[in-house]
Amino acid sequence: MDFLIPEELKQLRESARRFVTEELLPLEPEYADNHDIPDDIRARLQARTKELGFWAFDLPEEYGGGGVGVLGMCLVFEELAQCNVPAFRAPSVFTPFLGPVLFRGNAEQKEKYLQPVIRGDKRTCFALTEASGGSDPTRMATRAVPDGDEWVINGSKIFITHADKADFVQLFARTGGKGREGITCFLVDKGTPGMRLGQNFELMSPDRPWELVFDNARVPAAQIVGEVGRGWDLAREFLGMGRLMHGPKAIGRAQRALKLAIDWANQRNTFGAPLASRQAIQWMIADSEVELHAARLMTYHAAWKADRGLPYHMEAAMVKLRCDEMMMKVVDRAIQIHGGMGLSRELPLEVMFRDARSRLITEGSQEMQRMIIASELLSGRGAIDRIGNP
Amino acid sequence: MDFLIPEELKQLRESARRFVTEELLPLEPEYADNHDIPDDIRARLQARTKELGFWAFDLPEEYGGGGVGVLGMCLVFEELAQCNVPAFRAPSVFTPFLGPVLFRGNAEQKEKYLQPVIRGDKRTCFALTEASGGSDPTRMATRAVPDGDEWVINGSKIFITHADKADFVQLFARTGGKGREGITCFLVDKGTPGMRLGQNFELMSPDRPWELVFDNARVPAAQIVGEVGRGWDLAREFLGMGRLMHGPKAIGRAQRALKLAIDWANQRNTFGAPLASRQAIQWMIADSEVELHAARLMTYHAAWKADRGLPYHMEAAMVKLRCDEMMMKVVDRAIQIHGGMGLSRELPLEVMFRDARSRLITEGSQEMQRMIIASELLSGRGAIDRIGNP
Amino acid sequence: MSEHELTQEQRLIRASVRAIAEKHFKPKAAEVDRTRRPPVEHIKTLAEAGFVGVFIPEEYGGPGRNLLDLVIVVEEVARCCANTAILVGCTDGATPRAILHLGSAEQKKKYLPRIAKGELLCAWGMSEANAGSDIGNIQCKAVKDGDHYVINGAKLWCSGAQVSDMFLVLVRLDPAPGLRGVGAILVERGTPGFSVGKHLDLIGFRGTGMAELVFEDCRVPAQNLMLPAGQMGKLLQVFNSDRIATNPPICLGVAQAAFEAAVAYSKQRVQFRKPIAEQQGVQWKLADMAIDLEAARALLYRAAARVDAGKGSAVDASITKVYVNEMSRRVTDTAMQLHGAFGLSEEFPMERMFRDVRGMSVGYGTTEIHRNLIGREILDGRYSA
Amino acid sequence: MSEHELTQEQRLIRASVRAIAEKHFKPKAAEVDRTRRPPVEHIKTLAEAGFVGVFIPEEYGGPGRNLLDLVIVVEEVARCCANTAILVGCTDGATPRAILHLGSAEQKKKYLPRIAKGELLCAWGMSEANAGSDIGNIQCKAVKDGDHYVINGAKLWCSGAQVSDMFLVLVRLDPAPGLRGVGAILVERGTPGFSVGKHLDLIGFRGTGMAELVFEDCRVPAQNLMLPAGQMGKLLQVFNSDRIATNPPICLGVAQAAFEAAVAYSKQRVQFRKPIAEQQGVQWKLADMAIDLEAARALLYRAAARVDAGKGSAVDASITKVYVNEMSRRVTDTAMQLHGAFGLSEEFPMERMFRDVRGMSVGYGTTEIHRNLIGREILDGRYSA
Repeated sequence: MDFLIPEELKQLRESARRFVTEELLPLEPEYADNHDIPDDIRARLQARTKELGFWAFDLPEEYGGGGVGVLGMCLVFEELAQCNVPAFRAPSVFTPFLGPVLFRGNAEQKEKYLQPVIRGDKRTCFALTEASGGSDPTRMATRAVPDGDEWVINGSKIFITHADKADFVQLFARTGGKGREGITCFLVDKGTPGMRLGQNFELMSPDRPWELVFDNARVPAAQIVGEVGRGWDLAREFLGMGRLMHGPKAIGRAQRALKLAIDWANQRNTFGAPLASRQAIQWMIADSEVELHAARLMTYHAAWKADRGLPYHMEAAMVKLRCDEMMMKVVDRAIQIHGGMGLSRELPLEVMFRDARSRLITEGSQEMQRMIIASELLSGRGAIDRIGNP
Repeated sequence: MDFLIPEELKQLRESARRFVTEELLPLEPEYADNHDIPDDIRARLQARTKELGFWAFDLPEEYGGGGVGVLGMCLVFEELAQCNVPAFRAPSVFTPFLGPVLFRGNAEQKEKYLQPVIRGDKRTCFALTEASGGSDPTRMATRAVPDGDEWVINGSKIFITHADKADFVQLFARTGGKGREGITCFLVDKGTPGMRLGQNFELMSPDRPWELVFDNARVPAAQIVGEVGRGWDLAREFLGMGRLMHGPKAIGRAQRALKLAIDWANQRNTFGAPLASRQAIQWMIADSEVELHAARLMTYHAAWKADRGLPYHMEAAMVKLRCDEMMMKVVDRAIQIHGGMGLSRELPLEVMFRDARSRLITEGSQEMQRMIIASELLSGRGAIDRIGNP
Repeated sequence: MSEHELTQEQRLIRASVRAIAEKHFKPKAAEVDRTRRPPVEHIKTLAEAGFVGVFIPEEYGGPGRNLLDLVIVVEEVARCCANTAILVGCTDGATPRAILHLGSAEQKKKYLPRIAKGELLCAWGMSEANAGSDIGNIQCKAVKDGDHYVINGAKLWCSGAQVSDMFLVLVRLDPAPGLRGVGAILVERGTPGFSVGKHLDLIGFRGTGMAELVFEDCRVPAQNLMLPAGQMGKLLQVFNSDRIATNPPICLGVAQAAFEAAVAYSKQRVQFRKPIAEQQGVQWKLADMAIDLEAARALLYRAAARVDAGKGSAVDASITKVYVNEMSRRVTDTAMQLHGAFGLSEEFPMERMFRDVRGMSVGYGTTEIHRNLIGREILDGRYSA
Repeated sequence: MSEHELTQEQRLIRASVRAIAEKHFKPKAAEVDRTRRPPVEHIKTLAEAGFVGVFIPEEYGGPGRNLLDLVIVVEEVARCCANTAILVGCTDGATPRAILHLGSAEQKKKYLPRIAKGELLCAWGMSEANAGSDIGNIQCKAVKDGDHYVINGAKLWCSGAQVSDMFLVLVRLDPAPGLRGVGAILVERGTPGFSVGKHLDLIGFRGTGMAELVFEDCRVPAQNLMLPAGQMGKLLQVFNSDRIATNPPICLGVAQAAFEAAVAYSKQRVQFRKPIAEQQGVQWKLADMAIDLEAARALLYRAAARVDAGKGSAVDASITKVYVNEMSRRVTDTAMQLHGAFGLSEEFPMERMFRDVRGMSVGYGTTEIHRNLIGREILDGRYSA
């Protein structure tokens, strides 16, 4: 057992930290409450990360990426998440963060879709959730029916982040029976007749996701990723990695909030003494640190499993559940320690708070994670004594 | 970073598990609620562990121990703690668990005190706490005054586990000014005139600690461990390791409680359906698993630091704080899932519950741990970003 | 003490019971717990002062007080000795209430006056190994045989069993499955075939003579039948008001005592050169206890007053039970924590208080079962906050 | 709804205000939040129906209602629009109350009738950058100059500032340090040297016209002085009863609305082939919300009734504020969670409710400051649960 972070990853983290301080924090006052940064600023930042050799640092080397693996990605995302810019869900300035689906395509699909995304020339979005279904695949109602060499798609998807900017959509639709085995993944190009943007959702967090409507949209059979009826496996893989990445994002935000709280407690005087001298304030800070520490360990452990190619389904659920709750509590305590100032939109805490609250629901609610964990345990699949016993 | 447990430690854990199942669990119905096991049974068990090569497995090899280090100790203690026998605080059947103080003595002291304890021929106890002081060294009132080649000790110590069975006492007394620097550690033999057992405390847990009274007890200067006035460093070292060991003990107990809860939930039918099918029961189980998982990671991380000789003062405080709270919650939920049966003294849960509650106070209350953590953070000594950055 | 809302008479009740409890019960509370001896003499003491069978109407020799009065009595007794307070259930709990509301004229005349004098203690036999709150699963059977019923089976967790003279036993009278086949019958101590089993040692309330009841071909006269099969709803109604009468005020009284002890201790205990009461974290803990106690008392007194006004409901009882139970767990826990290692010691009452209230969240229907009930009422539109 | 304990008239008040709020306020609540426009016309609507200046005695043109009546009004308004409910503070909150209790005969005659008609809105200028609850640290200064006072300084977090006509400003009148040098003075909008600064955009209550107040050599007639230095205790007393009048009922009303929405939604939302309301975990969440709401309402109504009976106290106000604040955070949080992603959407009111109550735990004294106060009262023996 060894908890040392390899030297090269520490250097990567250090560089990311510097980039955040120099390039991103100055943008915060203007863009913290935006769901995205303007295109010209993103272009400038991307040029800079490419110049520094950051771009696509997490992707496999065979695709031109830095190949640092999941743990390396966690370390960089922790740094990025300390800043409220860009928003959690915005296409990152460090990497396209495109998820595993496109890597499962055939050579032609990789050429046409994966590579341009990696280069930063194209953008994509992930369309799974539906109004009636949430995370429940058995209720997916968007349907694709074969018609000659094409498939005809009807239905709608909601809460699709950046659907407006995507050059193509990773779409999941029902092509067969009721269960998980009836779902297929399609790549649908922007401009495909019959596909259009629907409602734009205003959320508590700065996210502004879209509805995507399919009205007899026709897609060639060649646009199917993997096999017909095996789409749910792809979706599940995407969701698992997404859950794991809730860890570093929550950790980064919480770490900054705790730092702000500590600084404020040391500097703010009330009734003739610094807040830091009050026992109950000290306890709030201690509890935050302990929760942050545990969350970080859970995240690194799950990342390590992913890097070794071990199953991390249950660990990802645990990471999402606990890290997001940790972030909520740490940010909330930081606000409380700041008093009225904590509520003000002049400080970064207020938007962090709305973000934190949102993340208890998005990408699989806390309740969904509990269901996953409990089902592993009650069925005996997930052993209790798991660490070091992969 | 690597979360794999080395093969030899896994084998050690496996053997410990077998020993617990075969030798200790059968004793539970009779001795679970006792503060100790009878001398003859301990002698038999010690003989067995010596035969199996377990005895003193954690101690350095130069002292005839197994030298498995702190992580190895954690793994074995997790197994041991799954059984309510012997009690948490009872001299163990696997190792004397004597703490670091005696290793800091001179050659003569090691010969006379350390070696017999390691062989299992002598027993010792640790006398620090006082009625007015608790964990606060500045309030220590037991005083030792030099008189020629001897020191004359007056005062009293409370909550001293197994003071009745100890062949000698590791005693801390004030020999100088008010602060931490005025404290010295003495080894006081049983039968020293002026030292006597006082009150025997009945606690909620099966512990039955003693008061130790010193009334002009005279101790030769040669009985001082280390230097005069440097005793607090020794005490602190002892306390730190003791706090860290709260981790595996809590984990072992909680793991068994969770296992019992899962089995019961699967088997118990109410209103025509197994408890396991109820969503709220599932959530209780999921939360328990997540907390257990995080507690284990925190413990292994702290053990790893200790094994590398890195400071683990703050980590030990975090381990004690969080693992004990985890145990309390997990055992409590297990009881709740069992309903009336959970309260019954026929099941092991009831004594685990009383143990769990006690441990939120003993060996430094939760509040004390929060104080330690907060003071590290507010002073800037404890950086927030700590993992992998020793 | 929320005295403003109480009548002059209720304040007098509180003061009288408190004086009795302080003098007679408190000094023996630790011993009762340790020796497992039900302090049945405390019931006599209360009876002499007129504080047992409090709900029994004057025509049957009781004072005919309302539920809020009783809540105050139980709270004050529990403040000094939770075990005694649980035994008060033998004169003012579910069984005596069932006799008043569901008993025959003869049963009422025969039993109630003796209960009011503290001469007849009654226990409630409901739970079985496989039937806790799931009463429909009761297996203990009573079969009609001429002018008798023959009972076979066993009951668990029967509070006051070792000192009670009479038992209201829930039995399966009819092969009809579920609740429809269950009724209730009175069994007197000493009836051949009926025995009170071994003491059941639980985490708390160890001085309540809790035991198993065993029935082996036990023959009981047919007129002892109190409730035929198919009418359990009536009994549950009695039980619902009882849920307010005993379990929550016990928790409230114990929590009150724990709070008072914590305040006193933290003013006196010195750490780092000042009383711990000077530390903000300790003050917040005390404040949280006070807030919790106030909310619990407001709920409980309101719920009792509603029953007295004929406006009681099952959901109100459930809400009150859950909140007061969990409040008492939090408050005794914090009080113990503030006492440090002394809180764990049997010399201080903290650890006993903590153990006693732990069981109250399981007994009288687990808090989980009550959450189920509240949830159902909300969803069926029968209740809206 | 705890209707049993209310009078016929109070039930009527509730029904009337609810009808008005449902019809006029609820449809605009989302827009008010989004546009940051204080819905001052809602105060007119309430005034027409006789529901502003509720506490003002008949001799000054008000209905002279008691505090519990007002609590019900505020709760019902907040159930539909929290921003409107906060604006009710401009006619029924701390400043109008201070005028009634501490104003000169002339001030009462001049202002109260206009307040009762909803024609004069009043705001409260207390907080500064370095003085939140620590009033003794107030820096904003008023210096006597002939028959005027000259005010210099600034005030933060002033609710209703953008729509109010008059401001009660806490100022340092005397160089004496701490609380002893602080007093209060009335400043009318339009007074030269006084300006209402930029809108302060907070996490919640964005439609209350919250702003900074800036005083630059602002000259105010000496008769506007309401409270000379050294008498802050009197003002704090007014403020304590106000703590019950506005902040807690706003939280209660919002939580009630969130609960109702959650019940409706969980009966309708289908997941895994059945309404989520059929899942035990969801039912327990609903049950917990109900328990929490009941305890909060019991505490708040009791506290208001105590004030009405002349038995109010600062500690009672603090206990009520802390409990109701934190209840509303828990309840709106759970309600939002039950709505899934829709809970986050601005199309549903859940996220606004969650944001609005978050600030209520900080405003009107943080829950932490109130815990300090409760702790002190306990330790000084002035209060015992």
